[in-house]
Amino acid sequence: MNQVNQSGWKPSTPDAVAGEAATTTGNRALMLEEKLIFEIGDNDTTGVDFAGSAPAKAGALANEGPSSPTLRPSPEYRLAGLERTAPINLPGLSEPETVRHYTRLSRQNYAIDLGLFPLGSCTMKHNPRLNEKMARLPGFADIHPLQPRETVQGALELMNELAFWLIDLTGMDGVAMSPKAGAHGELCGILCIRAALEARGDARSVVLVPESAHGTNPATAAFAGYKVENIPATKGGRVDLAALKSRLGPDVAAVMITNPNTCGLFEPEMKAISDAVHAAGGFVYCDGANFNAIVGKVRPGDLGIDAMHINLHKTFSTPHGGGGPGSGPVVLSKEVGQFAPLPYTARTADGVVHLIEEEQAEAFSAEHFGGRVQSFGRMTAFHGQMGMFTRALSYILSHGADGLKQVAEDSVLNANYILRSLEDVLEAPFAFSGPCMHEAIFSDRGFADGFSTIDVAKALIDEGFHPMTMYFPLVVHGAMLVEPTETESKANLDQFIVALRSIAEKARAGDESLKAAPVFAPRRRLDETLAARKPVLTRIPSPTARIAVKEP
Amino acid sequence: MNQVNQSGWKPSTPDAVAGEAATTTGNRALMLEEKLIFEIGDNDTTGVDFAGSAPAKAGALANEGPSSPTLRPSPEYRLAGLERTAPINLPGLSEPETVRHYTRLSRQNYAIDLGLFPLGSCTMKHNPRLNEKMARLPGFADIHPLQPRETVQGALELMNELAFWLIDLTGMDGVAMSPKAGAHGELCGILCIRAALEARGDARSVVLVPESAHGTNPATAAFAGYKVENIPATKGGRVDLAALKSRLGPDVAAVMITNPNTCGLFEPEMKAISDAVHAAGGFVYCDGANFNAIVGKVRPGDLGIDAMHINLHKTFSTPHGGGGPGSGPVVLSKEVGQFAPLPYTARTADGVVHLIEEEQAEAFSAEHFGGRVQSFGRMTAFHGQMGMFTRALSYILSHGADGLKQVAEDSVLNANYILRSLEDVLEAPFAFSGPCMHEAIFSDRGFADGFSTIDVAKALIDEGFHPMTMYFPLVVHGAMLVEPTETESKANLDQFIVALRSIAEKARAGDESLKAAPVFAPRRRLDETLAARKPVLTRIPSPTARIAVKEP
Amino acid sequence: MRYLPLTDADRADMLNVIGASSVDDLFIDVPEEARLDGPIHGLPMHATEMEVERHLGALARKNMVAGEVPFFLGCGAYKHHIPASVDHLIQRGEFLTAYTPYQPEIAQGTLQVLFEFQTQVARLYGCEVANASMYDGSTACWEAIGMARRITRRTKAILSDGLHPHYVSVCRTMARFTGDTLDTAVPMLDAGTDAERLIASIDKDTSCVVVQYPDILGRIADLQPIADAAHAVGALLVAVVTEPVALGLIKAPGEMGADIVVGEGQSIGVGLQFGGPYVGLFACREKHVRQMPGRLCGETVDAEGKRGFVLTLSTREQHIRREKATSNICTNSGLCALAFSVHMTLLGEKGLRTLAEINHARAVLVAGRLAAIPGVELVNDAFFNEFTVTLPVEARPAVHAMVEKGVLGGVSLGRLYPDDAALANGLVIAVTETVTDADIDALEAALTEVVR
Amino acid sequence: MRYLPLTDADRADMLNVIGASSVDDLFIDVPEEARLDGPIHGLPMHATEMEVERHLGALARKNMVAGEVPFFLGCGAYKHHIPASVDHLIQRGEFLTAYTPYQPEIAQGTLQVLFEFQTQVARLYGCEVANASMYDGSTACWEAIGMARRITRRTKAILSDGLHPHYVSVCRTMARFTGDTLDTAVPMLDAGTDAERLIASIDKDTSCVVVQYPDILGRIADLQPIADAAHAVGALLVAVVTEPVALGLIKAPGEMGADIVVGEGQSIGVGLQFGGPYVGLFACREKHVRQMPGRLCGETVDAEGKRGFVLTLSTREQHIRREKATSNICTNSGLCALAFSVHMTLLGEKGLRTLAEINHARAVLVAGRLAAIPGVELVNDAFFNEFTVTLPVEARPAVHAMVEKGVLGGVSLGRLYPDDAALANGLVIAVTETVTDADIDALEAALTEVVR
Ligand SMILES: Cc1ncc(COP(=O)(O)O)c(C=O)c1O
Ligand SMILES: Cc1ncc(COP(=O)(O)O)c(C=O)c1O
Repeated sequence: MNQVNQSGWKPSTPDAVAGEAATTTGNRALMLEEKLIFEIGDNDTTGVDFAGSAPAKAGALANEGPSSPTLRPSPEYRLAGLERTAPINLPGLSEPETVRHYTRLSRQNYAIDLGLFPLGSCTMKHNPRLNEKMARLPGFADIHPLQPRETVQGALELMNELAFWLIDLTGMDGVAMSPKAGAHGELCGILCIRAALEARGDARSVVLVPESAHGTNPATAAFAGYKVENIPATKGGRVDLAALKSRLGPDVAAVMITNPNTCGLFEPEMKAISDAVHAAGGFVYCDGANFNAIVGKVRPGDLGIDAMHINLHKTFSTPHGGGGPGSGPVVLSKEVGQFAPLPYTARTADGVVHLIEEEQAEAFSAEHFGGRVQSFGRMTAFHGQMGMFTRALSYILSHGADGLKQVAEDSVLNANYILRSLEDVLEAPFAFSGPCMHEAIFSDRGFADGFSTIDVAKALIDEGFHPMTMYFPLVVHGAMLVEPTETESKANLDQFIVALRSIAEKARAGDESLKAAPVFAPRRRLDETLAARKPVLTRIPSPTARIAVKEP
Repeated sequence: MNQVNQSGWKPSTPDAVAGEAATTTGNRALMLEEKLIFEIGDNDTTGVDFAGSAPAKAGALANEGPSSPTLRPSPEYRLAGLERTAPINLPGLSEPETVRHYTRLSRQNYAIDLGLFPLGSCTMKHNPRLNEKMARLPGFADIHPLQPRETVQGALELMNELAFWLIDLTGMDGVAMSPKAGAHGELCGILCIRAALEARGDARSVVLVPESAHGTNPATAAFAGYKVENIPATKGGRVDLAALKSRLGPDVAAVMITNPNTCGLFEPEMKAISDAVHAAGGFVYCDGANFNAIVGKVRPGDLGIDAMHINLHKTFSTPHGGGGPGSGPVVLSKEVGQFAPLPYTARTADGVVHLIEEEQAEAFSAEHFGGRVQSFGRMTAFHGQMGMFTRALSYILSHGADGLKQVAEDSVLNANYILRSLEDVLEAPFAFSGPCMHEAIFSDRGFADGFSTIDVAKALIDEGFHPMTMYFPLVVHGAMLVEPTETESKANLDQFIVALRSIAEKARAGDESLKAAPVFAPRRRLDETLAARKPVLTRIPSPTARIAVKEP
Repeated sequence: MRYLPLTDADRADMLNVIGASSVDDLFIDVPEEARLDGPIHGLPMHATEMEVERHLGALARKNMVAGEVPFFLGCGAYKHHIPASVDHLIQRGEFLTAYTPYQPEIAQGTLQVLFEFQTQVARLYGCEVANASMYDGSTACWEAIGMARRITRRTKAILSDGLHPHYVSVCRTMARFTGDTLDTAVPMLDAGTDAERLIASIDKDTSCVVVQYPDILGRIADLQPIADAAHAVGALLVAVVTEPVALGLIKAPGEMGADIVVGEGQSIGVGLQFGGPYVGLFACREKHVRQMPGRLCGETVDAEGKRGFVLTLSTREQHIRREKATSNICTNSGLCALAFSVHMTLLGEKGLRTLAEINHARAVLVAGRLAAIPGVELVNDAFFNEFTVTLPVEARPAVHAMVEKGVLGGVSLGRLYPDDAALANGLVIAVTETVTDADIDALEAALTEVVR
Repeated sequence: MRYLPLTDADRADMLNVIGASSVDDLFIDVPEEARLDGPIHGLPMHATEMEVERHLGALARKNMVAGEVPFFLGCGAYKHHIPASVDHLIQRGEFLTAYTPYQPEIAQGTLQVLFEFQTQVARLYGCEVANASMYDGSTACWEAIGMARRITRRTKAILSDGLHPHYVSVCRTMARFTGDTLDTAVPMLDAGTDAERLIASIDKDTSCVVVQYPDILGRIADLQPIADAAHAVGALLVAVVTEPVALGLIKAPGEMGADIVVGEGQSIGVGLQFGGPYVGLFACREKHVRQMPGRLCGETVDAEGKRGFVLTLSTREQHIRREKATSNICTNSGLCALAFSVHMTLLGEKGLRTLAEINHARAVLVAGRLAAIPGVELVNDAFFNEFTVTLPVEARPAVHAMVEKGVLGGVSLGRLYPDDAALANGLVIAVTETVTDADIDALEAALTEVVR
């Protein structure tokens, strides 16, 4: 996560790096340039063969697929005259070129597999390869969401089992499995709350959100039709309970709290907050993006929370994949859970957990919620992110009761180690108030004039590290949010600390070399202003460059 | 393939590349340094969990593995007092560190997946990922070589099928499947020949090998107990038939010919050579490493060859894997085939192909060879490189009758395109005598004083290409053997030609910048002399550096 | 534990640096009474790879695998052959374990892929611009309605009866809270689409008309008349495509006047996966781009003037605009977008067209074979690779009966519309290039028997 | 064809540049009469991925998969669990599709791995140096005998009767041509090894004694007495290890005086694969390194003084020394060596020791269970994870009978020594960490029944 360039940095062409002999290809040994597919492919090339596209066969393989092309009707047949005639302009590449194109491109990326990726709030931890293997078992990867239930019992069992552990780990009543990511889970939770309020005829209009909240919180509340108001924070970086209490009232539908919060701090008064909100007739939504810091240490259900999403791609390490997919199951209290979307999973009085779809909804609602079906409907076409469920369950079972707790402890230990190792060179606004949770926050105060967080971030790139989250949360000036995660060794942390310390010292001293960073990356700093001013979002078929570019 | 540094280049510490800000980590953004496992791991760390190593379980997974540790006897039990007591000093890493260690190391490699890899004689072509997938089917990957035959019928069928096509494509009588690589195949072929000679009581002592031959040819002949003598070449880069004929005699057991030869030329008089050798009572071994140039265009069996190995890792594209594994089945004439090692596959009179192991050998020998079992024995413990057979068959079936022939044609076309596009700037010693086959050969004649092939090679590295084969074959001065293969696009060839042309011009002009190359690679030129003078082949447990190194 | 690198000695050293006596000191903000002691209750201790594999393997084996039986299911998720190189490439650690490309200097790989993906989607859909992906087709569909509301400042959306009922359900969920009005209907087992009803319903309050193409019954019809009618009153046409392979053979919605085209990309590169993760595609006119939800990648230059790519127009997004964002979406479907893009690059126009032709030809063949079964009637006149038949019996039990014979023989309309008895005998059958002649024989035999 | 990037237009352009009128002009050196016309005879035309998958998939399904049944085979190839990350890492294109690291500046990845591999092998074997791999254990065994000949300039090798009969066969093949004399024997079903025979046979013509440890029957015995006897007359001790996991629990041959230690590395990281590719391990004393076969990677510095690695001492090798090389080996087992090294790094000393302990404990357990079956007797006193039992019936048919019950119950000595009736009732059983309690029950039940 990241904010737009707030430092006002503008690109300028620096002196060509001396000593760098230019190459004719633009390549620099293993740092390889790669053109667009539109520049190397064409409409007549394909990297896929089709049966029948070969000349008549001299012999044929056994177990053959589609029969010969003579069975093909003329293309007009049964197409209502809608045949596509004009070229689509989708360039193809042979398989060798395709493999090379994407392999070369991949090498222009940083990734967890390469090194420390301390992006605060994002939880970039090791993605076990066992989980990838499990998700690819044909019994999970190659089943259709509309197959008859009797043919997918194993898949439903898997969802049930994951749901069981999510409920167990959070101490809640049930879980809506279908949300596709954290933000979708937020929406799910807020809609459950809204439905619960509406069911009691209580039309409230405001959702309170701390200033430090992730952007998805206010966006979600607005998406669900609520007005958003800010809750102020204390000097110590926590929700100001007194201020919150004074704002509560009959118009407040819900309060959205992130806990641990986006400053990496646990909200010690969470239970008091919940009690106050409940007393005022509202509900408490918890943004569970940082659940990884407390899994096995405390159960949100014990703190009075009504709804909380869990980013399986954070706490349970399903890979981020360069932007997704994620998965955002929402654990719910019984009160709001009865309105949850289907499929929904809940634990009945006998302790058994059930996966409820449309067909079981009636019976289940009658028994468990003592009423008719009140689900507010579907949030997505099918069951949710099955591929992520498999990975998350594999992760949970692999870690187990001892390992998951250790995850929380080690992630917190690593963050505090970084906090205490750097607070003398980087201002740590909340360090005075005690330990942090899984991430350490610093500000750019104390840097020389004209130097800001972005300069530190870009210099880290040259050192072989991914930068921390920049300029978020908004409550800290030039925030640098560092989340090392539990899958980093002490040696990695130590190397990171040395590098960051040296950069911080340069930023304090106003060392101009920081402004040029990164110098070793595939690209120097990019002009984001130009990109936004004259957006070029697709390649136009005949390349009439709208901005002057030097072809790589 | 490569020769030792023949240019006499010595390392010297050049001026630090100006403008390169040093980083504290030694990393250069995505070009990451990586320590040895002995520097980052320790004896007490492991990245593998074991059942029973966890504290007593609160619950347990279904389908569990080994039972609890209490079943373990004391370690002395049934070990004859041989317990290992002293530390082994095998450092372990956690899984996250392991994945990162090898991922980072991998990025210091060039590979086909990254770009053109024109290593002559080595045939670095695209490795289809389908073949990887097929080799990993549990039915092939997870079966034991000593399983009862009734449980591995599919595996035996696969070997049979591959053998069928190898026989078909070469026009030979049978094929020994077990050799593990090309050189092992050579040995197999020469042993068959020797056994055939011995069987007729004809003890011959000499094997003739062209000067241009690959090093494995003379090494194999010597390994099999023969004296090696050179055959001279003509100006046109072919075997000198007259000279060969004059050397033939009762002491010559075999002639080893590479065809297409290592200068990338077809031996047009192959049949005449075979006839002459046979007339003199000897046998013809063909080094089939370059079969990829002629597959589907001509059958070695039609040229009088008695034995030829096929490098499945060249012609049939099983991946080279940084040095292996390969696979070197040997196709054989009936005359020498009867002595082949087991398992052996041959086509009987009715056209059916049979895989023969020890148990079928007797019946088969009687029927097919009209005699008793004459196999000279095993060449390896089991059936050969099953994993490579699967890939090679997948490759052959994918290409089919039309595709395989196109492979030969395109590989020859690509090589000739390079030959003709560069012969004006690089001396091409045999270009006058007509087209080449799948590889183009150049020499370093015409370079400025003190410049040689190695300088061109190292400059290509900076351009993002792998160098060609250097200083091989020995018959060409400063040989540069360029094999583009058929899986390169014209655009790639064109870019390579531009880069190589510009480097060649610099070499002719004596441009000193070539001597510094590569400057962008993970390492500058390495000191091979030092490595050989004071070999450090393993990490000594307590690192007492024997040569001064700057730790990365 | 294999995934945790810290040793006990490390932990002690680090606590020492921090100045804490135990790790519990770091959790002092967690109220004493809520803190959990000891290992997590209920969960087993950490498990070996083998144990996890055995456990999950046993669950996986309980499912009937699409690739192992005659398989004819569609309705929003399709079984196509995915080349082996696709999975190889998306497993490259540099793609798999990267984050959203917020640091463009070391994320050009992901960014260039997104730029190429956006272009591929835009061209496939016949639109000017596309975004970097949504969660899936159903959520993209709702986002399109929201976008139309923002553009037109109207709140009535007219949904075709051919729109996937699960998509309708997602829209209904949201509309209930946003105040949008949805005009919906249930399809009839007719060859014709509901274009006339749609056109008749359009009025000056209409923000958009939403039409699926091919629709839930596999029907295809020209969208231009609907587009014209919508445009005449300033409303937009939203087209929804659940089977992108179709657009290799039939006209793109963008070519027929659609203003926003959204859909499911699963068919290309992604695989069935019991419904997710999939990848939502979203394209529109350039003039509307600032109302678009989701991430956008754009071209720019670096400080040396070299071409490069960045995420752009982020002032539409939650992390900048917060409650004023066009959507709350953050994490999207990056890796599935990559898979889509790799597969599409392998196909290219030529491959896509051939693939689409084969799909259509196979479907026509199967439709003919099934329609010849006594009592079975073909509903569609025109279709791509999916069509509807009516059976002389209820389709839902028929599908179960076919399962008994080892055939996954289609999706019953009873499953999709449990409350609409008029549709109970309808069966939707999808036929792709993965269907063999033997599969067709098996389906024909099974269906013949169960309708007898 | 999906793997061939040239288009017809490219081909025409290129022929033009070359000055040839057709591609056949480039094949003029191939004699007219031998040239083939048209597509290759017999072979089908090119096939789609789906077709190839179906064809090979059908063959694969005809095999009984080790991981799917109770499995107890060993004798030179062992089923161990391989962590998922191993296969992920060896599939990195930069490892998989690289060549032998002849250009060290852009092959440091492979080179550093080889350096680490050599060190791991040397330490595991208790030796000073190791090479960068051989084809497999059996060929490494022969190469060790050849190396001993070169060092001692003697030609008589004494092979223990406990050496794998297939390894003996490979040595016999080569010895027939090189003039080496092999003193061999067939094992007896005794708890003791043939150490005494070996020591008695050593004389001043002896180049080496070759002993397998654990041996083909799973027996283990101290090698020091044999080493001492060999060294006394200037002969070498060659030790062969087919199950490297054993060395996590029992002494390394190098610790007991072995001069050359070779073996099979398959157990660690490689998998069964019906016998190949595997990876030969080869280690020895530093003073003999110049007589070693195969590639060696060594440490050096680059022009800037940074540490780096190169292939070194190549003057031993065929590409430099040609007929005077120590071996003809060129391509070796690089990727398998990588797999071995990755798996070994994951294990580390702690993991290897634990793994070995579990293997041994399981084997002891199974040995006890089987020995309790009436008529079944345990041959071994001591063993690691593999032992021999004698049955009251011939073992070969017993193994087939167990297959009928779905159990792969061991390797019969009748299979390995078809000509030696005295061994016919012997059955060798390997037990690894992959064997479950249910597997053991199944084996016990099956064996009980077939010997009844
Ligand atoms: C605190 C917080 N809340 C919510 C989200 C949104 O989650 P997602 O990206 O899965 O939609 C994030 C993720 O970036 C986050 O860090
Ligand atoms: C001409 C030639 N012959 C033989 C060989 C040896 O083959 P292999 O490396 O498979 O043992 C090679 C491979 O380098 C070669 O190029």
